[in-house]
Amino acid sequence: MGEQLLDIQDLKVRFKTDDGYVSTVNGVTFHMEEGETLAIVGESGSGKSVTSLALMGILPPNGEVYDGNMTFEDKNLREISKKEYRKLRGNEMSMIFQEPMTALNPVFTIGFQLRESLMLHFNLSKDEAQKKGIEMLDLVGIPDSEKTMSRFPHQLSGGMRQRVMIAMALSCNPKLLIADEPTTALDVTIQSQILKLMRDLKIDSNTSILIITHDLGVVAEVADRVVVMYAGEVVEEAPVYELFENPKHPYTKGLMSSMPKVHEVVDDLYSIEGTVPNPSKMPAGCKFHPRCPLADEECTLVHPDLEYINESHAKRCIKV
Amino acid sequence: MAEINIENNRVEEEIILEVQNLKKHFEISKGFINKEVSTVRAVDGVDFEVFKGETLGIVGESGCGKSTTGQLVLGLLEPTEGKIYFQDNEISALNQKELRAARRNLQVIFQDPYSSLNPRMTVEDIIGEPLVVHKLASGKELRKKVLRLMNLVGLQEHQMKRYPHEFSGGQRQRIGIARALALEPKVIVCDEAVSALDVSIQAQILNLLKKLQRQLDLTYIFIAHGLPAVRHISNRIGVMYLGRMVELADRNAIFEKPLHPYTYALLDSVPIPDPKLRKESQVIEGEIPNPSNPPSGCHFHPRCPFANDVCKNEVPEYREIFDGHYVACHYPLTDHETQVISTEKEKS
Amino acid sequence: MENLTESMDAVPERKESLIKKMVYQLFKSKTGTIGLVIVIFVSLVAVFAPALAMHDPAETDAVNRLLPPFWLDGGSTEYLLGTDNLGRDVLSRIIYGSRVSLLVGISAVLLAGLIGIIFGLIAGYYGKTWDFIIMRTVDSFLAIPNILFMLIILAVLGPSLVTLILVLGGTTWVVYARMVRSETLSVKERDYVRSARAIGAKNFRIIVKYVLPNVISSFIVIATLNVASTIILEASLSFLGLGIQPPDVSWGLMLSDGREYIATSWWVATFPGLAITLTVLGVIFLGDWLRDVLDPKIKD
Amino acid sequence: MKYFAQSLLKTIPVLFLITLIVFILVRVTGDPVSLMISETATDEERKALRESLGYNDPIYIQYFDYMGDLVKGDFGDSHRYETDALNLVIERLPATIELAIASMVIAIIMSVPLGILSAIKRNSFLDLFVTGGAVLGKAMPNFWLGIMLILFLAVNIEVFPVSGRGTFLHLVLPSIALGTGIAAEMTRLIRSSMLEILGQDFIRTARSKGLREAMVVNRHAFRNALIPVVTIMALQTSTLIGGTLITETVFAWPGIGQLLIQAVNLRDMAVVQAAVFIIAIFVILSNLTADLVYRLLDPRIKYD
Amino acid sequence: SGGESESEGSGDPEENSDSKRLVIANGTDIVSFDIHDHNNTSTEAVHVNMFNYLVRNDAEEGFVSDLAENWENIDENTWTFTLEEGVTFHNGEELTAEDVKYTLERVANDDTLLEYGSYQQIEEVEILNDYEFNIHTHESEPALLNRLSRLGSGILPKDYIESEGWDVFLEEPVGSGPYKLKEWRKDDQLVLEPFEDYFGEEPKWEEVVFRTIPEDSTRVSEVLTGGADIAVNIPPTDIERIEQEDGVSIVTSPSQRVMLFALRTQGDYPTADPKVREAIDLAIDKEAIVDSLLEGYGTPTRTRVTPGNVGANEDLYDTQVYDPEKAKELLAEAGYENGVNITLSAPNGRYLKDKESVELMQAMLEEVGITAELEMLEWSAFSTRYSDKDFEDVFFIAYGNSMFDASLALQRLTKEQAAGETDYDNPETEQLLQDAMSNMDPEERVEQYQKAQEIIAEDRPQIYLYQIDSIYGVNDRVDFTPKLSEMLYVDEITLK
Ligand SMILES: Nc1ncnc2c1ncn2[C@@H]1O[C@H](COP(=O)(O)OP(=O)(O)OP(=O)(O)O)[C@@H](O)[C@H]1O
Ligand SMILES: Nc1ncnc2c1ncn2[C@@H]1O[C@H](COP(=O)(O)OP(=O)(O)OP(=O)(O)O)[C@@H](O)[C@H]1O
Ligand SMILES: [Mg+2]
Ligand SMILES: [Mg+2]
Ligand code: NI
Repeated sequence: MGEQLLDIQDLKVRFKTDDGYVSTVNGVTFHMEEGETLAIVGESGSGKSVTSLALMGILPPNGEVYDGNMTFEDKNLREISKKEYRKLRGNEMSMIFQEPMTALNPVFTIGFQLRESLMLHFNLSKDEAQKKGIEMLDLVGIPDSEKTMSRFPHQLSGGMRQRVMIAMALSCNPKLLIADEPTTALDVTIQSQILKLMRDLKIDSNTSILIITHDLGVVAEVADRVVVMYAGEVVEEAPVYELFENPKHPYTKGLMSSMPKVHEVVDDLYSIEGTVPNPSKMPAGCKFHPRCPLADEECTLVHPDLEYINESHAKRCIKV
Repeated sequence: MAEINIENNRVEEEIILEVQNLKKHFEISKGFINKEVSTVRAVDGVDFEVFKGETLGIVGESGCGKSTTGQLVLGLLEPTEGKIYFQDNEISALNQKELRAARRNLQVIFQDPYSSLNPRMTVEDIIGEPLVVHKLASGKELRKKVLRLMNLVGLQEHQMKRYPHEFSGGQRQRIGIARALALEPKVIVCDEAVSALDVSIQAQILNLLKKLQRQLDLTYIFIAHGLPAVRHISNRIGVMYLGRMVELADRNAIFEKPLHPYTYALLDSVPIPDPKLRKESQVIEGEIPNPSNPPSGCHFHPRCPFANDVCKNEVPEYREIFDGHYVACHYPLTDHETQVISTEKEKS
Repeated sequence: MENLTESMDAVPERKESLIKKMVYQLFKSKTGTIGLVIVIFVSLVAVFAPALAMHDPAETDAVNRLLPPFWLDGGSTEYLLGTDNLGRDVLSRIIYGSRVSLLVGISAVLLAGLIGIIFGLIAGYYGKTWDFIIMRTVDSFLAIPNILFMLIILAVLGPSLVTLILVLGGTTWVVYARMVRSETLSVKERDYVRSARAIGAKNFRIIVKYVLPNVISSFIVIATLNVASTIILEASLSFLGLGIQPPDVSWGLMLSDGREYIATSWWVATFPGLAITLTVLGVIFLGDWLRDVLDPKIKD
Repeated sequence: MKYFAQSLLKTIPVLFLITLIVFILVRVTGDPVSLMISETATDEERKALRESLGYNDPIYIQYFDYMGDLVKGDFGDSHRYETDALNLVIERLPATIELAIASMVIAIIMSVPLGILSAIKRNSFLDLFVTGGAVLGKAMPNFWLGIMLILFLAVNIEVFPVSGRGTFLHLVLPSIALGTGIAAEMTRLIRSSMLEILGQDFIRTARSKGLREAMVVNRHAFRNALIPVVTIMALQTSTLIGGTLITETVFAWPGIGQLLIQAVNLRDMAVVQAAVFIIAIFVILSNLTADLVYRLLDPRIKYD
Repeated sequence: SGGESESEGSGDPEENSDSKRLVIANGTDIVSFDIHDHNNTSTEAVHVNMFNYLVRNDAEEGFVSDLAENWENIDENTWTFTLEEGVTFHNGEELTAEDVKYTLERVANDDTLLEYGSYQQIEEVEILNDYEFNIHTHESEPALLNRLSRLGSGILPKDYIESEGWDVFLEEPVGSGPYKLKEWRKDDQLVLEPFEDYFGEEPKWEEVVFRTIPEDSTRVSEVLTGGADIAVNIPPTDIERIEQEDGVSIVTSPSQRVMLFALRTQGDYPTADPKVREAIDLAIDKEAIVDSLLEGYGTPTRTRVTPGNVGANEDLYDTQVYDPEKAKELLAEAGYENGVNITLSAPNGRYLKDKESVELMQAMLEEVGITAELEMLEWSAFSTRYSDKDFEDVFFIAYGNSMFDASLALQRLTKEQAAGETDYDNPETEQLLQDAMSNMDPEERVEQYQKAQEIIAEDRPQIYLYQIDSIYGVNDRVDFTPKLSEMLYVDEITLK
């Protein structure tokens, strides 16, 4: 793997709500290298999307990063100007979203939306952008790319739209591609098409990919390294083989064993009891302790730090 | 490949529900003057039977007609053609009143725990509603029964007066299950009952469903697109493609020896949560065609690696190839071919 | 893994009832509080008008005509907000006017709502021919501006309080019918309605227990706002001479009568105008707040 | 275009119902004979006049007669002007349409920027100010606003003419008076529509491309936000035309509104019927147009 | 206001002071050009500039010639007239006795015309030659000249109408007056231009515009800004505003309009008791109403025949009976010690301050123990009830008098016409009225009418309240003296 591309240290994000500030990301730390695929897994609401939005600098108006550092290449993302940030977005780093149905603007053609960022970041003329757009569509395997340029999003199927999103995200050769649950809304056969596409792209263009998902299958399929999040924190980080072989954190373990396996039948699945805590009522101490089989008194008092058990494997638990 | 747990999957074969040549076509009229009607063949000739006490899983990609089949079975939709027998009564022949009575035995749990509960009713009212509608209980009696149901699915007494929005997704799904159980039905259709839940909660609900089945001798029709979950809970599995049942067999047979190329592709597409088994899988090309304009012959032929002209022109017959293993394919995968593909997978 | 009951410990502590939620939301929303305070204030004024008013609203005083409010030259504390062209006390008339204005606004909306909800539910739930007949009727009513409707009907029946309410209600129901129908169409497709059918509930029960309660909140919001519109509409009818007739008094009537004095004795029309504005403001704020309270998606 | 034809077809029962509603309304209104005849006329003379006007027939016969004429495009004669009622109405139509369109334009000019601003500056002082202004605009009956506008802008500072129809300047005050209420409604609508759209995924996509915020708002959000606004705007046509009844009186604007009020007052039924019918057609047409615009704005809806 | 070419509207009232364009703001548009089929004073006020009467009734000078050079009453039922020669219509045709015959016989015979009632007395117009004719009446008709000098007395062009038809005439009216129609945009403005071949004095204005501005305050604003030279019907409230503005002023004149109550004198209405009727009269302080609501622009009266009319009883004018104490006593005498309820019907929005007046009077009645339940009716509803004679105890109405003669004013109290309305039946009054109706001796006739008025003032089938003044806002650049008849002879309006 290559140079360090991204470094996130102790990122904290909060939202201003009617009840005051609610902190939903509470110290997320990870880094990425060039050409690497990093997966973030975790349950719904654990702060995966918010982390990625914070990284892109497009948090909703009521959200703000209030602590921590984000360094992209050599730029401190918390200090650069809005304009500089805008130049990064869609250019150096770009993003695709979970819902291909809603992530495209329904009133503009695919072509318009594809051309937009090309014309913006590369100062291309409309014709040049059009050409480049068609190229991109070919690249992501859309048949009839020329015609597709003049279609509207609703005229395409979900898988097609997701390809368009990918084409759009890749059109400016970004160094970092963030994919927030890119396949969750898709059928399995289509999902495997898209995952294959992403794998191929990585090989072809050496783009770093940050993939966010809650499906461990997807993680196993594409990731080099994995970050596991729970309740706004990173609870474990490890290379993919190591994580699946030797999960440390009880949550990771629970997650692994509560997934029904295709090729294995058990009578009862393991299940993590309870539910994810509400961000405005986080438990004290270790946030996982109410659901943790190993938890004892200490866990309710001490909030564990993320500690490295070897150079690439970290966990946030005092019991293992 | 992991061990296969071959246990007694086949249950005592008493047919509780039978579906014959079931069809449901939705007419979408477009014009007003020139009535131009396009027909969505949501369910297009499906046959299967359900045995008492088993779980029949139905899988297939979005829009293939799984939910429609479920609703037809429940009598919530009128079939366009075909017959449904529940304990030897033909459901579609029942009048409104009889149908309402028959529903005591047929219940449903929906996918979306958010939209399947009336936001304006308390948990107590929701769970008690079936009993009230059928005048089975009232007053204290009702309360007691509701409480029992709540305990059965793991809800607590103090939650009785709450509204659905005050619960998490998993808890809501439990409420839905309790409501379905209230009438002590024989058959429950679970339409994507766990698809919307978080990974860790999904396991809780699957376990609960299994437990209840054992306790109450229930029969499930379990509709889902998540294959692992289906395998976990089903005894037999049917695979649907574009309104038709393409394969139906014992779950192990489906997973170990799929006969239909689509079933194979479907299984092959499921990402395996084990990086060591990372595969250079054979991605099947193409998207699911539009059900209002399905391909001729075998619906799967445009995406099928083995298709030829016969597939293009002739609709394959749905037949029983082995004992209890049905398939609709002109060229079902022989052991040899399955072998070929499997070895490829093993190699990678 | 049989310890299902224990696994439910993480039940979020939530508000117990709608009332608590209302109060809670109320204190969260400043405008909601303002709105509620205004509406309650105006309602109290209306209810206790006889006790609050210093004068009989119809009592004329030829000597003290067009007296300005007390803080201006020539004003008198006897008539705090001045007097009108017949020497009647503006404040007392505003106080009494609140009764008619609110009565007309609220009853007309209730009437229209009742008709609209019934027809909207029928059209939306049963569809087909019902839908066609009802919706074409709605379209026809919508194509005729309602003030025109009222103009014609009131010209015939003569404008009394009751006819005014009947006419306002009888012509504005279409708005609710339309809204209720479209809401019904979407609610009808929800899974909870399907499951109600699955448990064998009859149509009537489904409409009353499942569809109606889920449609009613949008209705309440729109209805609240329409109370405001109705108060204003009554003023417009007064302008056309078809509003409330003396000796009854409403804000609309005062505003319309007072328009002749805008240039010379501004207070005659300005204060009832302010009363309308204030009430409308309160009602709109209240409506926005109700929208939040009644929306089950907005949690506390 | 089939869709359009279909909508047009749907309006046939609507128009039919409208004639029925208006007919019933107008006929229950009592007969205009006493207003048409000299005060000293005898009972026999009245009877004869009634007879000759056909008011003695059963009501359904009257309706059939009326429909029969109507199909031929004959709404009957105005008894006030003693000329064809439909012509009278059509003569006035341009004035009213002019006023209605100008008011709509004013409403749009006022509401679009304000609505957008208060949405993107949500909960700011500006937002509060705009919302307050919108409430005020809604709370002001338009006759009142009209009179105030005349007092301040025509009498006190003499910028605009007081009343009447003629030059462009004549149009300004009445259309402000009429447009403000609509603008208030629309401002709130655009605000909430914008707020909803700004929370959509594709806005996030647009931002993630590095577009300037102005571009995100004006290009990506506004176009989508307009879609619901257009429909509501069309529904407002009816309110707008209703408003002309009053505005035209205040500003001595010679449109259908004034004609109608007089026709109602004089029980000039033929004119009332013709005017209501024409207004209804106008409202229906504008709704159809809105539908068309809606379809243009929203490619998701197919034409066929 | 007006057409595209003008630049007015934004100017001060003093500007464009010597323009030969006169703009008059009316409250209502003219009804029609069918001069016989309207009974609307403000319509006639416009018509008088386009059509000529045979004679004009000038309040001061009596009857003066217009089209008729001279006239004579030759016997009880016959009048002879001589026309001016060389009078032409706007279309160039000459006006002759044929036209007079056509015009008068039309309105005298067609009972569907609104003015039929006032002309039906004419039996025939007998043409002697082009310029001479006789008018025969059915019975002796002392007020014939009054009839011929009022609403609907204009002379129409026979040939034009007969060849073109009424439809064309209504669109393109032709008269013989000093001004002809240039343009009529309904409910907007009616523009007249001078008729060069006018037989009388040359028209003074290059253009005369009658604008229709229904809303009072708008009309006031127009005259304040110079958008109109003359605005009619100024609400009394605005008088001060206009007076204070430089360049505009208020001009007033008494009018023919008298506000009154009509009461049921028979049946089981409380008002059938003369004491109750008197109490009502005594309870109302007309002076106060005039002073407050009308800012003094009105005159209390006890008769409908006000000065300027033939047969006026000036003793009953500018006076009132007001005595609430006595009213109470009368009520007690009538057996209503604890008060009495009556229904008072009134039109709303028809007359100057009608609603306010009634509200005020209701309050006054309440003072003496008469509870009046108000029934305010929109005009057409009111007028339907009125012509159906369908009111309860009392209704409120204003009567004008276009004939300037007591006969029209008192006609409604003859037994025949009062039936069903006031049911007034006093044989003495009846006799006086019937006699006067056909009495060709002017002096005796006047005496009869005056006597009748005295009796009526005591009997109170109608309680006269006050006569209201016409109030005009006038730009100082013009000289305008309003007429009792409210006619707007534009050539009598001059530039200063
Ligand atoms: N605009 C917002 N205002 C307030 N809270 C927010 C906002 N956006 C997100 N949150 C909260 O932040 C938390 C984390 O949300 P996030 O979307 O990052 O979860 P996620 O891990 O992406 O879940 P999912 O798998 O469902 O996408 C959630 O509790 C959510 O409610
Ligand atoms: N009421 C309806 N009217 C018209 N078409 C319908 C209707 N209901 C379903 N369909 C169509 O029928 C087909 C089958 O739908 P169905 O909901 O049964 O699919 P499904 O297999 O349950 O898909 P999913 O996994 O997305 O739930 C789809 O193409 C759908 O669009
Ligand atoms: Mg997310
Ligand atoms: Mg489904
Ligand atoms: Ni002008």
